[in-house]
Amino acid sequence: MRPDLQELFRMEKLPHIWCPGCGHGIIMRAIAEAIKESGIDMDKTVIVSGIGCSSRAPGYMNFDTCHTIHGRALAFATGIKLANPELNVFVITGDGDATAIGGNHFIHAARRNIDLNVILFNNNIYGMTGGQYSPLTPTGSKATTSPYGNVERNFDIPTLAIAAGASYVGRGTAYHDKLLKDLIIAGINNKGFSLIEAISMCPTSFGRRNKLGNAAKMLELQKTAAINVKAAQKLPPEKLEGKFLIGELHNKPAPEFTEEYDKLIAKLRKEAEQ
Amino acid sequence: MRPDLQELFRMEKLPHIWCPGCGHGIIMRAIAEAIKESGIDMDKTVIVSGIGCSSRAPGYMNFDTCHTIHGRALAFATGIKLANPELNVFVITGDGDATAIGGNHFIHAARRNIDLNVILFNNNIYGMTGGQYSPLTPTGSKATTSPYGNVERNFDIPTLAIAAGASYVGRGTAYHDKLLKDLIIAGINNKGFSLIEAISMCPTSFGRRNKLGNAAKMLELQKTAAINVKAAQKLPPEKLEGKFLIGELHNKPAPEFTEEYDKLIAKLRKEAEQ
Amino acid sequence: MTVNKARLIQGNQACAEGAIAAGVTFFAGYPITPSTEIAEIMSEELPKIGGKFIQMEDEIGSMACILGASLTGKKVLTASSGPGISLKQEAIGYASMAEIPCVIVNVQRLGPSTGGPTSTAQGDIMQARWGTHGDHPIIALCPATVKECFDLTVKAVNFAEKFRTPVYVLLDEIIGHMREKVILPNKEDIEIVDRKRPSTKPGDYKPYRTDESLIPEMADYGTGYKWHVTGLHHDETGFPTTKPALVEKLMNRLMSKLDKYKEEILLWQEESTDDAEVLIVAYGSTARSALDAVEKLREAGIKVGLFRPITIWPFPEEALARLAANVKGVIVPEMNYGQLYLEVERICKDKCKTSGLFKANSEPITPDEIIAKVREVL
Amino acid sequence: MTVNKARLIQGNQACAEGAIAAGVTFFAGYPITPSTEIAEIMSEELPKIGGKFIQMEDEIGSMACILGASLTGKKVLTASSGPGISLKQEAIGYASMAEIPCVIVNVQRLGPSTGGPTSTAQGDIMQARWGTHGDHPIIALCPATVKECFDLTVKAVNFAEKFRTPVYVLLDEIIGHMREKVILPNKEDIEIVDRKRPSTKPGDYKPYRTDESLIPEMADYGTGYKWHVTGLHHDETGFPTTKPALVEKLMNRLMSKLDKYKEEILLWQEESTDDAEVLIVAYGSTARSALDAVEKLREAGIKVGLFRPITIWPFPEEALARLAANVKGVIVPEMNYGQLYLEVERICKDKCKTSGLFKANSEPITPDEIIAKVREVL
Amino acid sequence: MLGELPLDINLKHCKACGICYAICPRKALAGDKLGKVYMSDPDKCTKCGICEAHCPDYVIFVRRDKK
Amino acid sequence: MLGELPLDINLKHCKACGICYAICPRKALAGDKLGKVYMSDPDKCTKCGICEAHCPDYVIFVRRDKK
Amino acid sequence: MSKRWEFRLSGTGGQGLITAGIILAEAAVLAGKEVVQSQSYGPEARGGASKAEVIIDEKQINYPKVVIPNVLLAMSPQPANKYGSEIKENGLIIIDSSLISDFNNEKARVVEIPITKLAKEDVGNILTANILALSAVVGLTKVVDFEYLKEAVLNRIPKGTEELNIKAMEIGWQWAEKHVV
Amino acid sequence: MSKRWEFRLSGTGGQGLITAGIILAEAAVLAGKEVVQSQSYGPEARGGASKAEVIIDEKQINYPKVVIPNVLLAMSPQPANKYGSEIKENGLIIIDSSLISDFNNEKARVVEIPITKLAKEDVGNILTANILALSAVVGLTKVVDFEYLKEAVLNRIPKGTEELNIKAMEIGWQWAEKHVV
Ligand SMILES: Cc1ncc(C[n+]2csc(CCOP(=O)(O)OP(=O)(O)O)c2C)c(N)n1
Ligand SMILES: Cc1ncc(C[n+]2csc(CCOP(=O)(O)OP(=O)(O)O)c2C)c(N)n1
Ligand code: SF4
Ligand code: SF4
Ligand code: SF4
Ligand code: SF4
Ligand code: SF4
Ligand code: SF4
Ligand SMILES: [Mg+2]
Ligand SMILES: [Mg+2]
Repeated sequence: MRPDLQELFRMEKLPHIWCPGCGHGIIMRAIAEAIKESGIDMDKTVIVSGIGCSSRAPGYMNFDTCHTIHGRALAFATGIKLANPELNVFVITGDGDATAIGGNHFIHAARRNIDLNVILFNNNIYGMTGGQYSPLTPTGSKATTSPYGNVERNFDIPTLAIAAGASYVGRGTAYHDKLLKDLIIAGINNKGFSLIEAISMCPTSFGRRNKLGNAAKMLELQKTAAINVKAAQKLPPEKLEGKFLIGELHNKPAPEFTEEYDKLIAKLRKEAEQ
Repeated sequence: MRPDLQELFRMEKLPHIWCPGCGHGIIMRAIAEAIKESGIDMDKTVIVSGIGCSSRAPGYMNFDTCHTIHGRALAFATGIKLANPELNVFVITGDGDATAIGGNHFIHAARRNIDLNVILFNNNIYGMTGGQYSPLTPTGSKATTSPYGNVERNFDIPTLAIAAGASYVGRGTAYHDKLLKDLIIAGINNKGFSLIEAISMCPTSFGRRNKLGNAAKMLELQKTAAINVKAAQKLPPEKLEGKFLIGELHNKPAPEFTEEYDKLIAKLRKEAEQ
Repeated sequence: MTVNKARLIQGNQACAEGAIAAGVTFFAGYPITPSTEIAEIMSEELPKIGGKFIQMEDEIGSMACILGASLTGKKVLTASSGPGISLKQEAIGYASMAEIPCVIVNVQRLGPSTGGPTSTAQGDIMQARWGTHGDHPIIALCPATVKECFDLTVKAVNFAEKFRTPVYVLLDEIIGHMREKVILPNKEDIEIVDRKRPSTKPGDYKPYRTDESLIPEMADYGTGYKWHVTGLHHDETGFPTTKPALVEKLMNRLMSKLDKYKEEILLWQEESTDDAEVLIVAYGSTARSALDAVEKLREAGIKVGLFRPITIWPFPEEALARLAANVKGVIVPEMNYGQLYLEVERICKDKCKTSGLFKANSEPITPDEIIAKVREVL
Repeated sequence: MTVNKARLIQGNQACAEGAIAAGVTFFAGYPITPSTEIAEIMSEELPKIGGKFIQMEDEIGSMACILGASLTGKKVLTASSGPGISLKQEAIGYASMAEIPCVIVNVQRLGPSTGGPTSTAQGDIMQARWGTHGDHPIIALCPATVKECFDLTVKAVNFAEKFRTPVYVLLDEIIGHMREKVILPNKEDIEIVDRKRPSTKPGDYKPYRTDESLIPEMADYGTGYKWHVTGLHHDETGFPTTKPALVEKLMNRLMSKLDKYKEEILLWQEESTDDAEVLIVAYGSTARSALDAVEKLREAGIKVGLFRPITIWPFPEEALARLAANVKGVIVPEMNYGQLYLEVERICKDKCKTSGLFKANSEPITPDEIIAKVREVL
Repeated sequence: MLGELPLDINLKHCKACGICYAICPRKALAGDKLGKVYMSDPDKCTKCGICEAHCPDYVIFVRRDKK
Repeated sequence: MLGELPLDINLKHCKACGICYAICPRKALAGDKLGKVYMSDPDKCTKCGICEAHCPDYVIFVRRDKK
Repeated sequence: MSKRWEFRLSGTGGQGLITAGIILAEAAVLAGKEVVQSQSYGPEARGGASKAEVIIDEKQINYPKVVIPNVLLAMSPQPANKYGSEIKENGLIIIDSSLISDFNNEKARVVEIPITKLAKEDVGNILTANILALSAVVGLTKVVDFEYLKEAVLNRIPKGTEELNIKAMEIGWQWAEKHVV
Repeated sequence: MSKRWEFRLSGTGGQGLITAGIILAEAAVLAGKEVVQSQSYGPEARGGASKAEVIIDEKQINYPKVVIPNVLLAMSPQPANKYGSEIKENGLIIIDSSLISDFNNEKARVVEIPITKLAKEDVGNILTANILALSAVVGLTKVVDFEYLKEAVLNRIPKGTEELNIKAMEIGWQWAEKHVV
């Protein structure tokens, strides 16, 4: 590993438990790079996760880290940030953790526009439990609980986040690691709820069952199916079929929850003094 | 009460427990009218609710009714509808019940586009527990838990429902009772998840504390602040300030969950026969 | 009568097959180790027979979902493990209160909290009884073999339907995940119980009126009975009441309805208890170690017996008390820090010495450990 | 020393004031009758002192939120009632496992399920002990007066901080909603306990290493210690392990750490027990009826005493056993179907007769009912 | 001659909220000293039904059959 | 002359996923019989860093300091 | 043995009886007595009947609920009927005779005061009815000194309404004096 | 007393040892014996070491876990080291000598078979290594007849691979015969 990144990791914990070719490792690295590059104080940075393969990431990262319970990372993070708004709070979560069991905290954290940097590792599956479909598993895909193909529809999570109130939303992939890093940095700089959907891959539980080839093939797929929003704007709709957008999808500053709360405290203080 | 509506009510349970001037009674009546007018089979109609003042409605309505636990009405309703797709399933819920504790089931039922008719009684407050702010309480409003004015931002619930996957979304008010009824009928006719936000009023716990006057005044407010989407399209943005939209906000048919599931069953049956 | 072939199947699979054999056609769940196989099998099998599988957004939704389905007349199942079971507690209480038949399989893993997802344990025994707020009826069954996973899931469904109560099947990870040779019964040989449907016409139907059976008749939603279900205290008509006398009437019935059927509900196994001087009380996979210990100790001439509660809740108190009166001591080996032990102590304390052998570190209690404990106590 | 003025305040208000007096600066909650006043007061008071109040989207989020806040070094509180407490169970188990200080007020209403939102009850006693899956440490305190609501909330915060465990304050609706004359202590007279902060530098810090105190030192997030918290079994460093020996080491410490401080944690009141022939064991508002009964019976020359556990969990077993050895019978009046009674029976069964007086219909147990029961038993 | 009134009023259920007489476009309704509805001016009533639709307690029914 | 290689490879951590040698635009990498990475053609390497960025296990580090 | 006073103040939601109960309890606190106050919640609290209970004693109050009241105040017909029978032998019932007619009770002494009418007409504000009634209750029972009641009232009421409320108290007190036996 | 056979089949994730364990257990079922099979889950199950255990007996099996195996199959170095010491006195250890070198054990008899190499070179498909190994295990122990093993294998494997697997079985069996003492 690049020497200057090593202080961001708990090097002695590596190699991580993830399977060969799991996209999560690539994304975790992008997060570390973004934190490094953003220049925020590492001693004042907290990383929170739920439960899942992705949610194991904080254990490898050299910060105050909290591996909570399934789906509740954002609620823990809300407590941390509100209790001490000085802290930079990151949330690492999976598609299951964030959008299935954790869906409610997701929309509410977005609504409050609380200053959290959420990186959602989307591998379209519950990896940790061996490959059940998630709310982000595409319709028709196979999973251990959709042996005949998934009959449910899937969320588009940026759309949902924007509708719920997130002020910054972007999407990167494990393949587009530089873009991913830049989006995370932009999220850090956004004072408010930032969601970065990071398209990952789970060769073990999603790729194999859906005949998508090995890890390298899945990465290749990200390359070919993704299209940058800016490029997409110039293309006719038919060229976008089967593609998904990456890049900055939404950037609309809005009042941030902990700042608003601090304003209230200041106001009451002032009133009390008078 | 109009004689022809009486069979839709459990007349002996009236008057209901709601406060004088509570908007919920007006909305419940609109639902009854819509059911009546739609001509659906009353014996095959189920009304499910969570907990809250609004969620008491099913107890007054002459159907198979289920007053469940707080926030879970949609999950119960999902079970009812999936287990027996023949049934017409209505969900009556409050802004707290549907969008606070029940927010996750809300977005997931919308995502699945399961054929439920959801009428969300939005009085911008937790009425039942005496007036705490809800996710639909406007920023700045007073509630017993926001004595200095609500510092949180509120959802726009139709936007959220659309983003989550609802195929039909409309908004009416207690004042615009005919529109409300028509929207509910349109929702019934939509094969999929239909959300009708019904703006109600809680003079007891919201109106009084926010100095909005009595029930009649609050109803008047709905009249003046609402603007029909169709009319709004013709108006310049500055004319829309401080207004909210009513009418049909979204109508985009999509595959319905229980139908898709039944197709799977049919396919497996066919395969087994071969 | 045809005899089924011997098969090698997993405990979790036997649960799933038992449920289907008992008539379950609706499953809602959310994956969690070590219970996930049950959901996976249901997702594959149910649509084949026209049944429904749904993976809900979480365990709360799963529990609520099966209750909704049960109201339409379907037999329903969910399965989970510790963290998920904790989340289901509010809805389980609703099922107790509204008397909605349902079966919950808990494949126990080592807690507390996330704990050890693939480690075996018997740490949710007391939670099964007391997890939800307020007093409520509950049944919990505890298989010790793969075959029993099948049989007791069938029984659980039958109990749920007959007594209109939630029923737990409490596996431990060992039982859930191990494969064992089993010969499953023929369809014709499986007793199937259906809930009592209304004997009156819709107009006369009072959904919570009961005769001396104490179990009200239940109409399927959509059949014209138009009844009301609530988790509030309610009278015979199903509508809310706060009148103390009516609340008391409801609660007394709920809290005594299972008593009436004790003989049917309380299941247990006794091995070598006749002349036993020491009694081992064990259940689930631990009972297998205990049985091994009993056999070995008997070979060594030591008079020890096994009492295996199969129904854990309600606990077969009288049966144990009867045996306890004739032994010097009772030993309770459990993969927890002493849960059922409290119940055993309560029952036996005035009759004999009681002691526990507790281990909750992800490893099973071995026969040798039990043997050593027996020798220590003797 | 100034003496505070007598005031008329509600039990719920006393809880809120006690929390603030103990140093709580963070509250997350979700409204539910009959606990809501606590949230309402916190929403008004906390921002005035620079503290934070947040109304979360549900009870699960509320519980998770206070745990997050506690990790930053704040003293934290949440409050709820039955249905909400059931929902919090998974996160409470996490707090036990990760040893995150927090206080949960449960203003008990009549269950099960939605039950009777404004009816009084003591039906969540066993849930407080067993609600979450797996074995775990817990403390539960049970006030009987408005003044005690204040005092015991202070104690609860102190216990949580000192022992790094979730602590319940279990009110019943009567205690929570009634107003009573109280004289609250002065700030200077209130003992305040803070959690042990690290005595080592960040590099040497092992977050779950303990000395003989059994309580690990806890660093505030954001102070450079960079430690890891998990609900999985973990070793001294805080990182996950599945090694049986390490799992056992962790669990043994967790399950015994409160034992070490029994003398400090176990609180109870004895009234007229010296020469008592019958002992009433009662807690919460029921203990007030019991006290009244004792006074009246004593006037009538009947030798009856009261044992009031203030700490319900862990239960003051030895203190009760000592008393039980000298009486003819123990009577347990509770507003439930016999919950703490099971514990009392377990403790006393070999010492004296035990019997219960159970009532859970929304009305309190009256002194006369207790008197009648005593006469029946005598 | 109650039978002749354009509205049927189930006064027992009236909670005196005041909506109907505030909303009646013709001012045909009014509140009594307890705030409960009464027809202050039956002749003005056009049977528009607005009061009926907006009474939260289903107190009012416009007799559409006969005058 | 390992020290001279353009890449630093921590083979102990390599899980043989095959990403790096599939993604290398210059085909400078390859997999051994167990699938673990090795530099099959060090001279082709342009030090673009693509392999480094996409190795999920942080096995590879491009020595940017020296040639 | 010290006397245990049990008061039940009943009426309709909105008549301010909960406030009256709290004020009575606070007056007792000011007077140095032991006191417990409670009230009805639930469906009753919304719209329908409303009830506040106050127990006052010289010594510690154990059982915190009213067993059977010595004093019942009934400010509307429904609670008058509901609670009228629950009264101590020789207890006291005060009814608002402007709203309740035909009230009889055999066990207790019944004092009729046209509370609402007095508040409306003599005080000039119907909202003071609760204070007027409370003053009458205290005047008839002398459970606390008038001064304590006055202080308690002034502590609770909105600023600017002092005069009105004092007037209400005085009228209530005078009516009570008329009936003191 | 009937003999209780305890097998531990160990290797690396992906080598198909869980399947081998299930097949062995199913062969025992076909042979009319009692059998319990279990396997490791958890972090071990992902990528790292993998382990299947089978207990076969003539009579009812109570304790369902391997206490100390009579037979250990080790198909990669890590589990060979990890489990090598846990073996019955005079037990049997079969190691894949194409992947493991320098393996010694004092308590048990060690049989070295170049399993992976044989599968790759002689059978022509490395994926048959587990079946080849299993066949050797059965050949060495004779815990069930070869016919039952064959039937069990054919029941489990994907269609079209019958021939390959039969070949693997035969090679495994032959190697075992060589070592039968
Ligand atoms: C309450 C609860 N329910 C279920 C689980 C089981 N569980 C653990 S991780 C997980 C899904 C993880 O999926 P995702 O968040 O997408 O992460 P991934 O493993 O795919 O990275 C589930 C269902 C749990 N631990 N707790
Ligand atoms: C699990 C749980 N949490 C909290 C409550 C308390 N509670 C009952 S209704 C309600 C809010 C209702 O608000 P809303 O859904 O908007 O309905 P409204 O009363 O305003 O019509 C709350 C918080 C509960 N009953 N159960
Ligand atoms: S199961 Fe999937 S998500 Fe989990 S570590 Fe393996 S590849 Fe990654
Ligand atoms: S509290 Fe509000 S919502 Fe509830 S019944 Fe009264 S007015 Fe309606
Ligand atoms: S029907 Fe129309 S006009 Fe007549 S009273 Fe009602 S609102 Fe007024
Ligand atoms: S709207 Fe209905 S309840 Fe309100 S005053 Fe009119 S009739 Fe009465
Ligand atoms: S640095 Fe670039 S060229 Fe060199 S090996 Fe890596 S990917 Fe290939
Ligand atoms: S990408 Fe990394 S882990 Fe994968 S083969 Fe290359 S070096 Fe090994
Ligand atoms: Mg995932
Ligand atoms: Mg509301």
